[in-house]
Amino acid sequence: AETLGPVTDEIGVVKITKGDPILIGGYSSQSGGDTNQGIDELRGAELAILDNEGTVLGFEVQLLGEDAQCTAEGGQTAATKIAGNPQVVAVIGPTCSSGARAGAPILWNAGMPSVAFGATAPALTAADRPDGFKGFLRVVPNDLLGADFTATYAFENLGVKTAATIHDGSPYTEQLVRAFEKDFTELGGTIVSSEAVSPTDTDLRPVLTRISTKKPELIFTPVFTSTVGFLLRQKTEITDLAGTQVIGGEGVFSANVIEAAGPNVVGLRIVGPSTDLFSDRFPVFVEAFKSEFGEAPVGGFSAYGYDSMLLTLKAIETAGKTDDEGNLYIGRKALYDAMMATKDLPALTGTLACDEFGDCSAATYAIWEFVSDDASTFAPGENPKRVYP
Amino acid sequence: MPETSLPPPSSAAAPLLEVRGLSKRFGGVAAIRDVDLTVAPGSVHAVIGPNGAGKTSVFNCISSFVQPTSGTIRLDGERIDGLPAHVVARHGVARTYQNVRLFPGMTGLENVLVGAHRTLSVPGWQAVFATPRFRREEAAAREKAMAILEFAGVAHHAGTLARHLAYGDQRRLEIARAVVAGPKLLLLDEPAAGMNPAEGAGLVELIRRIRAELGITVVLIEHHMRVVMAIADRITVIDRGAVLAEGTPAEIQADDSVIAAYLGTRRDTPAEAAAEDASDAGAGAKTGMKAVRA
Amino acid sequence: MSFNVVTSSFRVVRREREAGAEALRIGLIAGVAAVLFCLIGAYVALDKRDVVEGVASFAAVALAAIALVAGYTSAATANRQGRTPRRAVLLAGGAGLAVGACLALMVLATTNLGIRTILVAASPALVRALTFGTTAGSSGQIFLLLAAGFGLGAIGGALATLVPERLRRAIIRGVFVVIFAGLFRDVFFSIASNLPGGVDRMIYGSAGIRLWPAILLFAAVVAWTILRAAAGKPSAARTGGRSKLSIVLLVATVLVLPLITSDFVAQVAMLVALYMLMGMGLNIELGLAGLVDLGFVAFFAVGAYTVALLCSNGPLAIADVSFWVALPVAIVLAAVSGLVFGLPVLRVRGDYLAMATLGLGEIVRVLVLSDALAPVLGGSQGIIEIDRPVLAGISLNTPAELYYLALILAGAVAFISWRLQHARIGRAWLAIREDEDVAQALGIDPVASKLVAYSVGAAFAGAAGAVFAVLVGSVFPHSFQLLVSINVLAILVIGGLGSLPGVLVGAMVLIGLPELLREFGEFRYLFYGVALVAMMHIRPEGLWPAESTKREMADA
Amino acid sequence: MRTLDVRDLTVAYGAISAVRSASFTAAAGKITAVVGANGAGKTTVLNAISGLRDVRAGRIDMDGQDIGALPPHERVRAGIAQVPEGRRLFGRMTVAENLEIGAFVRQDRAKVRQDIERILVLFPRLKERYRQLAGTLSGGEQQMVAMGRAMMADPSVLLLDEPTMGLAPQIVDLVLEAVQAINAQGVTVLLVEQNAYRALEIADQAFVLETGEVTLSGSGEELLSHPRVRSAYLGHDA
Amino acid sequence: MTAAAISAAVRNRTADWWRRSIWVDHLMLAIRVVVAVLVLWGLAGGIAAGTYSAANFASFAMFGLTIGSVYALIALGYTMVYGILRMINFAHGDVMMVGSFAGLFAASSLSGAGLTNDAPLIALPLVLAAGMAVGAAVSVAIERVAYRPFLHVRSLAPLICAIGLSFVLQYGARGLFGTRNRAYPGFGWMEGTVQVAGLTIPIPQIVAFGAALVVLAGLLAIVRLTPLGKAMRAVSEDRDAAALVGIDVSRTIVFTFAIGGAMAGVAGVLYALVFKQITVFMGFFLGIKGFAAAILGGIGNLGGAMLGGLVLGLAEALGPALLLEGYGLPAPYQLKDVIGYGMLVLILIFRPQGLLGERLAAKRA
Ligand SMILES: Nc1ncnc2c1ncn2[C@@H]1O[C@H](COP(=O)(O)OP(=O)(O)OP(=O)(O)O)[C@@H](O)[C@H]1O
Ligand SMILES: Nc1ncnc2c1ncn2[C@@H]1O[C@H](COP(=O)(O)OP(=O)(O)OP(=O)(O)O)[C@@H](O)[C@H]1O
Ligand SMILES: CC(C)C[C@H](N)C(=O)O
Ligand SMILES: [Mg+2]
Ligand SMILES: [Mg+2]
Repeated sequence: AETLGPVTDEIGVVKITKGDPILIGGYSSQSGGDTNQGIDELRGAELAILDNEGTVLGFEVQLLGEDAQCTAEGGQTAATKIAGNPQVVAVIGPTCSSGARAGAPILWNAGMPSVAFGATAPALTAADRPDGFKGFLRVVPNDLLGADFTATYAFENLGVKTAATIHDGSPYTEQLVRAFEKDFTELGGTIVSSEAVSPTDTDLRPVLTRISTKKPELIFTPVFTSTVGFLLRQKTEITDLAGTQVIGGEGVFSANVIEAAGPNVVGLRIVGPSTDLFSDRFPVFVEAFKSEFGEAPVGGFSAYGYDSMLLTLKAIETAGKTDDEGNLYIGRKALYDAMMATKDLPALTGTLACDEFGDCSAATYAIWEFVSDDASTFAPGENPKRVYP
Repeated sequence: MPETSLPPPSSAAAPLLEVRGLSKRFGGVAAIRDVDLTVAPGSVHAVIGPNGAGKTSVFNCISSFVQPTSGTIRLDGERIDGLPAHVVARHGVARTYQNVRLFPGMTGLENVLVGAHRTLSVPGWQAVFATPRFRREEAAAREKAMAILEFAGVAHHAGTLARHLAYGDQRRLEIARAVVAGPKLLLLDEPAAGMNPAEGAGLVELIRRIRAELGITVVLIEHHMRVVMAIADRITVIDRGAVLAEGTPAEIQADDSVIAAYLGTRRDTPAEAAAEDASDAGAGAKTGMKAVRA
Repeated sequence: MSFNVVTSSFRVVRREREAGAEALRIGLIAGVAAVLFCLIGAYVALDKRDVVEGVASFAAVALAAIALVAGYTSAATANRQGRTPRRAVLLAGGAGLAVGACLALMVLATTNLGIRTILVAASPALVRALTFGTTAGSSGQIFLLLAAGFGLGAIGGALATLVPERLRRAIIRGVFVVIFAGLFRDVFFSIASNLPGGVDRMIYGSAGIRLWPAILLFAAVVAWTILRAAAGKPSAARTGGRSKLSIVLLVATVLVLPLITSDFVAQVAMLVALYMLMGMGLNIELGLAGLVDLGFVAFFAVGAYTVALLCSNGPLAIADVSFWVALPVAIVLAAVSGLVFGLPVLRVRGDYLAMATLGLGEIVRVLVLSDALAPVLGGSQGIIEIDRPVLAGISLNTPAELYYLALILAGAVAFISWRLQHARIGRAWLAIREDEDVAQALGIDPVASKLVAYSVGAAFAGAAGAVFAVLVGSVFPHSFQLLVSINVLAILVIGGLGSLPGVLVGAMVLIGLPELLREFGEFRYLFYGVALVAMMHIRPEGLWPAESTKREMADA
Repeated sequence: MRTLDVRDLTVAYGAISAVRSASFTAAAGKITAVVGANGAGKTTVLNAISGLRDVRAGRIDMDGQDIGALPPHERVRAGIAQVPEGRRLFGRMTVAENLEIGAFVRQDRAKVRQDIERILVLFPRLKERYRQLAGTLSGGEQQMVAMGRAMMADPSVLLLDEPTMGLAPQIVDLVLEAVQAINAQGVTVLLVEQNAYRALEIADQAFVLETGEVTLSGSGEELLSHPRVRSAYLGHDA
Repeated sequence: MTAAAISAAVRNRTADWWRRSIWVDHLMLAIRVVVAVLVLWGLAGGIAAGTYSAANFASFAMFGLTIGSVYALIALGYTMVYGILRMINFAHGDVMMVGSFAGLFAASSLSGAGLTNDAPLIALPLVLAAGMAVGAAVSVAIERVAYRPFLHVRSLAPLICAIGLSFVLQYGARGLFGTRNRAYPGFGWMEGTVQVAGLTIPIPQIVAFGAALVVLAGLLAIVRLTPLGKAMRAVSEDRDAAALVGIDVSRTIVFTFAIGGAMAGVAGVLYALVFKQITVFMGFFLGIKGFAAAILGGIGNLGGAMLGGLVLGLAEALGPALLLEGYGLPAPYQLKDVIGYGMLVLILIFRPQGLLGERLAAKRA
């Protein structure tokens, strides 16, 4: 245990001299294939800081964003770099589960909890996770939940009995698709075709043709904006798929998918977080995002970026102690505990509450359906419309 | 340098190189047609003929640079036609090229060491551990290479990149590279091109020594009749892809068809040159000579 | 991109314009560069990071540098054309003014024209950042931009003409050292934190070097440079940076750096060492044998996956052996895969080979990723829970420990390549590279020699992959992108093709730098690209060229 | 008619100077021969004149105009053509195309056709090979094309670097006669030729280059009979 | 000839082959056999599985030709530049991306004026012109920065510079234009489809295919018929010799880059016309495919680039259906690059100079 100023803490204490900023690390994919996602997330986080007037407890907040790409070694290197700065109190990120797998333990070894905004792999918060992941929290929902919800919706509400899936070779989409397949089959449905593409593919018609020979009633594909765009545009060329519905993932919960898919976006359903709060605050968030960064978020993950930062700032508010000279002391364990104790925190994606394994997401799902191909109408609740529940 | 002096070439001995019915077509062009060529061991054999007659093509076939359309080639009685070029080389055929082809980015010494490649045998792993055997072999190879460079008169360029050599030096280096591995048969394609008469004479000397001291049989293509007449034991004349004549230098010089097709009425033959020398004698001290830097 | 690059023996020289026109040209080019710098969003992003704490951000330094360099170059041209120093400085100011004008135009366009629909970074934040405390878009701001441009240009010009040569060198070096110290804050900070008494916090703030230490550092460097020059010692730069001292320093740095700095630096050093390993492998293929290989990453993948399958605790493990057993297996398997790949493609030459190997590399990546092979290789989920190597009962866990492992391997590999290079096989490789037909006519079996090059190169890459797997503790197909092959190629060329120390230097620069610049996230590859171009312009033959290259370049 | 005046020409390859302060004049409408051993720097001199080599010092004047700063292609437009060492043909173009491209800077189409005819008459062998790729020609045939290509530029100064290399004896005569004929039309010729007899015979003036320096100069006849030339370059033991 | 004579001749042949062949030849033979067996097995299996109808295969072929014409257009630009410099321009794909964005901005303003929808025959050429102009300008800038300074240097520096510029263009464009996917506006009736032999073919695909042919013809005309073309061929073979016949080498190279860049611009716009959405990162991968197509056809050969593009496109579209179906692999389309590149490698093994490339004529001895 370490004692500094008024604070004693098991793991350690960070002292922030008056006038210095509070440093929060961030790691996300800012280069390589998942660039959009990573940039969106960190930008979302920046907005959370701005919404807090740039400060917490009267101290300026500074986000040190590092590039973790979407690879294990990228996450490892970025995490090592952040961990090397003892002034960092907490970390948000990363985008990808592979990066989290390598990075989170490194951060936690340095006493830094991390709040992921993109890494959704179930293993990261599984009951039997290794000790290094104790400091890992996430505001993005665990894939297990989303898959189960979607399968149930498809089978029971839409009443489809046959489905095809497409993933794009990323660990995330593949895992999600597999979970969906399992749940859907367990419910009594049949997976007639389970396909994969690559995120750089532009011509999906051959795959769609293959799927069309199996005549599924539904295609479930949690892939990202470009691929969904191509898929929807080219699906119209495959006559046998005319009646097949498409359900996408929250990776395309954005205005951009409307632009990418053009007129064919109408009727696209996606599974995403559900909350009534969402519809109020989200458009405001998108507007702020646009005016700050010149473009709307590309995908659906920017809101998680916002929420990860929000959760962190709230916890700092709880755990931070000042001394007479106005210096700030943050106990690392105290901060971690404060984070894990998050309950009923109204956030962009819903009401956050952390369970004992670090899953903090609102984790209530909904199915949204796009109803207009005008990108400027993007507003959760209107376009896309919430169709279930 | 091994000091083997060979018995004079005898036509009775089994031929070293025996080319029978060699033909090569490039699309519509018949570059060589039914060429026979027999080279006795230890001899210097010249191949002459007009431009485009097919001389270089014959060399190309022998060294497997191109595959003949038909015909057989035997070295020491063994068929070598159609074998991959490196296998032919391992049988003991080395050559130079009409448009000099050195390894331009390597030094003179390195070029020659590559030439010695097939005589070295220590495996690569020994090089890693620099075993005594490796070191011995390497040192010997270097020594040999230096000796050959000296022999060819380009020792002072051992450290120069081949690309940076003057044309004549490139030719000599190419010869050095070809002989260092001690081939049975050396094919020289216009070795005297780009050399002045004095340098040509030096080349003649070099080729004589190659035969005498290294015991290598030489076949050469050449347009400089002085060089040819000075060293060839036998000459084959090729015209339009076919053998026009074959014989000793004297026979060839007297052959009317050869004169008509190739030699013309020229003055570069030794007889003419001798006459020239005579007329020049005493003309050396003409007036008006300006010695800029004597 | 066949190795035997076509060249001309003559140079294409640009005819220099009259000094005034040249100044305008330089000013406009610099202005466009400055505007682009702002409009790609780099200004706002770099404005958050200080070089000198609270005084100058990176963004400001970069913009100022653009104006300064424009002034400097214009003045140098004027100088060469025999203009008076006064005129030269004036022209330099003009060039700077042009830079300022370009920025002013951009500010006006941003505030009045709504160019943001196309150019997303033309934001109010950008204009705000460029204000120096004036109102955004006001005439005051415009005037300030122009004045600052002129002033900086003139200062650059003065530096080029009025300041004596020695002092100029000293000043330039001083500025560079300060920027360097600010840029690599993390490295130096971690070194400083080994010192007692909180020296680290005294020198560095949270984002950059503090003002007084910066001034002291600058003064010290200037004084040192001048004194050294006065003592008549040639600077390291002029002797090519390869004096005995610099080699000793380099070696010492390589050996102790990870110990005295942070885990992060060790981690970066570790990656550098890995890329060195790969670089030396590719050096055998490309640098010596002239085989362009854009699928090199495949061998890296083979090494990594072998170790993963042999040392993992996960469900896909086929054995659970120690790293020391798996390493040689990985190396051998990589070499064998080199053979297998090499066999069919080696009759293919030059660019065709480049494409064929690129194709093979992609094939391997796609296969590893594929659902079809997922039951064996894990597909996109990769293979996880790979054990760290255990040496004498101690598990090598920290980046520093693994770094030494990689370094020892790299050393061994360097030694092997060096020995091979100077043996029969090495010469055969060079000969094939230079002229395959002739090499063959000298008795070299080209296919066999190339195969040896291929499999030795592959073995080295396999070793790198093996270490990579235990370093990260998991392997995913996404780590084996084409980009890795391209990176290794760039390392070779930037370091100096065919040169072993070149591989070291190239890896340090091309892997080390971008890793250290990780915080610039989205701009990292942009800077990386600029650095590639800049380095090739400064040293086309590479940073530490091979002897033979130096010989060739001597006459160019 | 053009005079080529070279003053204090120094050309260096890195640290080594291949040509050192060489001065000579190729008089207008005359044949000037350059004689020298392998490596003396003959090719280097020609390349410096045609612009293929950067010079370290010295002037190259054509009719009093300094052409030393012009890029090579502009020197061609100024009237200089070269038969380069090693022929340097465009191997993947046909003989016809090689000859045509020799006239790249010329506009007079009709005259160009005539010149091609002339060359084909001079080298009948090329007529047979007219549509063959130059890269597949025999060495001697290539040399003929190289000569023809340079002639196609209709130059006023012709630089010949061993134009008879690899040619059969009768063709050598032909080529040298052609050189004389071209010269007779007022073309200034600078001839590097290892066949020193023949070169000096047809040359009006000549000079000797030894390790990069001009050591002797005079008329062709004078050099032909100079003892040093005879022993070092003509192979006489005089 | 009698049967006996024939069999004797065959025996002779075989004996001679045995005499001359070395281990490499044996190995190549083995590879050929293995490949043939694998392909036949796959084909047989695929046909037996009967997943697809003939109409399906016809559609696959059409898909292949469409993406193939995009590859071909990119490959044409690659080949132009390669032809003259013997060096790959790694940034070519990104020039295409930039050209595509230029076209997008032009199209957006035209569509604001209603032109794209009402008069596509006017609008499309204008959009193409914008793409070509910007592509050419960027390409010339690349030449200036990455190639010109190294014309006389024996080094791979230009290659590395081009790689560097590829990053600069990608991430620079990302900074300038943002990361999001951009949709191209529609071009009126050009968005429709036509019925050909029972197939429904979208018009843009026909436009792209036709444009590729037109571009090929134009380039061939330039190279074969103009003095510039002659100069380009000369420069590509020997810069010194080209200069010696009076060709301005660097100007010729600049023109080549300009043309190549314009081709990239065309490719970028037509790509967008067919696939409707573009991003700043699309250039790199399409560029690689274009490079592959150029190599496949025989680099430096314009017709080869075209053929290579189409063959690659067809292989990707048809390959998984034809070859992999028979093996019953999961998600065969994930492996389409394995087919594409695999075919490329195989073709190169058996034709090391590409489909239409000249055998790099062994230099004359
Ligand atoms: N690849 C080829 N394609 C077409 N014709 C060719 C090819 N190679 C050689 N030839 C032709 O074959 C003939 C013989 O050429 P070869 O090089 O053997 O002549 P040579 O006797 O060596 O002549 P020189 O004395 O001029 O060197 C020439 O006419 C040449 O044009
Ligand atoms: N690129 C180069 N780099 C370095 N040295 C060179 C280069 N080119 C030529 N040299 C050297 O310059 C000298 C003169 O060469 P040059 O080619 O001019 O000779 P030359 O008189 O033409 O000889 P030859 O009759 O053999 O053609 C030689 O010593 C040669 O080694
Ligand atoms: C942004 C996504 C690709 C990341 C994904 N959710 C993962 O867990 O890896
Ligand atoms: Mg010949
Ligand atoms: Mg010469």
